[in-house]
Amino acid sequence: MPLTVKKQGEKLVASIRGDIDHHSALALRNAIDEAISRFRSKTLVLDFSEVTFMDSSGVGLVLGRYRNICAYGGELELRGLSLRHMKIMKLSGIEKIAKIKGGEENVKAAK
Amino acid sequence: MPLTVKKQGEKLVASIRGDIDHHSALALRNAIDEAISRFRSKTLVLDFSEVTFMDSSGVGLVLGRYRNICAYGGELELRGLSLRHMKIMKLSGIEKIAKIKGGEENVKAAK
Amino acid sequence: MLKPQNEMKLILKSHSVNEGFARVAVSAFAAQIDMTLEELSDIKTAVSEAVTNSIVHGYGRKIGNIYITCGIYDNNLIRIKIRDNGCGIEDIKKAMEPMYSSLGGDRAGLGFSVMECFTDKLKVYSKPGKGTSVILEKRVSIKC
Amino acid sequence: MLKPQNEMKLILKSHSVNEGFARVAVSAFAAQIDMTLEELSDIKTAVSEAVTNSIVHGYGRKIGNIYITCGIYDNNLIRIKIRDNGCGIEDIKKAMEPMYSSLGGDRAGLGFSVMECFTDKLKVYSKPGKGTSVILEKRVSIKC
Ligand SMILES: Nc1ncnc2c1ncn2[C@@H]1O[C@H](COP(=O)(O)OP(=O)(O)O)[C@@H](O)[C@H]1O
Ligand SMILES: Nc1ncnc2c1ncn2[C@@H]1O[C@H](COP(=O)(O)OP(=O)(O)O)[C@@H](O)[C@H]1O
Repeated sequence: MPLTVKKQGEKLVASIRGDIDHHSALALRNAIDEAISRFRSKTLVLDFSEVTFMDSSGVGLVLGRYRNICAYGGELELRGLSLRHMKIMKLSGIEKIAKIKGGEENVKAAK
Repeated sequence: MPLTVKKQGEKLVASIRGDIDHHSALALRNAIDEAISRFRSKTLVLDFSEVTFMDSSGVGLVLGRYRNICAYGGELELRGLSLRHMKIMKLSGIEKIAKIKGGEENVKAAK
Repeated sequence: MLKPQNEMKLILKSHSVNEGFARVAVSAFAAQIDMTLEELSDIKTAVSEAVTNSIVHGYGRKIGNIYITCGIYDNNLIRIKIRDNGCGIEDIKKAMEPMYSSLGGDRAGLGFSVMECFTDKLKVYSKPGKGTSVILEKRVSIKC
Repeated sequence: MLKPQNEMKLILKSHSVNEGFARVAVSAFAAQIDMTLEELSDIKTAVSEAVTNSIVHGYGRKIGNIYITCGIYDNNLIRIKIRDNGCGIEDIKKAMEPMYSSLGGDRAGLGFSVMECFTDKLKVYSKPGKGTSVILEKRVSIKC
């Protein structure tokens, strides 16, 4: 599974690797949701620094996890988004609901 | 041009980079032949260590250069062939006419 | 439209595993033009959206064929057509609105927005019950 | 032959620049099966030979279509068909002899030898004036 999940203090950090498309998103969704209900952290961090490709299925993945963590009264934070992936995320206005940190250093995603 | 040519003592060393197929072989052939008639070295060395793909067009390229250098009374040496590229070369019995040196260290060519 | 300098056609099944293959194949073909990595990623992303739509919306639970044509034209123009014989779109204008999706779940409704964002021209033809064609055009710069 | 689990068809023009594209496309599709890098290179090499033959011998100075079908079957069998509507082969047996080439220049006459060397099965069908089909089969191992 191209996903690593670990607790970092109070935060649950899910680091995604490889391509995010509709095909890969299903397994990612299931694994992240499973971790959310197991750890019940206040904050879910999704780390995109190892993501090599992402289309709008990545936005759906994030919005779905946001709805899920909201049910627990939690918060969402996005890390390691490349400029290109940021541009796609912003089409959904996600910056209004999630904290977004750094990320321009993601060189894998061809900017 | 994915080719570097330089004199190394008495030898003319032509280092090939990238994919060798029928499409790329034409430009490689012209460039190597041009160097052969310019430098008129006794020994032509073809270095394959930066070759990422090769099919039988690579064998044709070598045989053609062998015929060409023979006209000058010269010799042919092959360097940096991966095991896979060696296997293709050997289908032509090239080892009977050219000196072949090392090459197992070429990891780019997926063995 | 003039004759392309080079053109390829690709037919694949609407298995979701082919989404990755479709974008790799199209970008490997388009890469004949010496464009920037960023432009190549734009093409990959737009193709991924269109192919995913044929799989998810066009065919849904059925498996059908997806027809992709990619042509390279003068002045670095790349033109890609993605066609399915799926369910088609009733109201194209509504379908193309940002954040509109006819499916719940994790569809963000941004497929068409992404296609528009990363290409120079987007055309959508569709007939309910017949299928959908998406045409993407992008003029790339010569890499420096 | 049973139905493939997944299959793609590719149509391309016999421009030599498409040799690289053809092998990348086929190997990207075949890579759905989790094989070794070496097996993937075997497939690339064999496809490159067959496509080059259609370009160089089948069509020569003309530009025609090359039709590639790649299917993935049970038990990790990959089957690739490369077809052209080119000049065809008069004597297939002679054509398949190692080091035989009907062209001078830099053709080594090893295309069919390489295809045989890197696949498990090679079949050639041809009709002079009609065209040639080459079928390559390879059973790959699951990568460990
Ligand atoms: N190929 C297609 N076949 C049928 N309907 C489609 C197709 N492509 C798009 N649609 C319709 O257009 C809507 C919007 O598409 P899009 O912007 O890509 O968002 P999403 O895929 O997230 O739903 C889809 O929800 C669907 O109703
Ligand atoms: N697709 C084809 N159409 C017509 N002739 C072909 C085709 N493929 C192979 N041949 C014939 O078979 C011969 C041997 O092919 P091959 O072993 O690949 O060697 P080479 O391509 O180096 O000539 C060719 O020289 C040609 O005469």
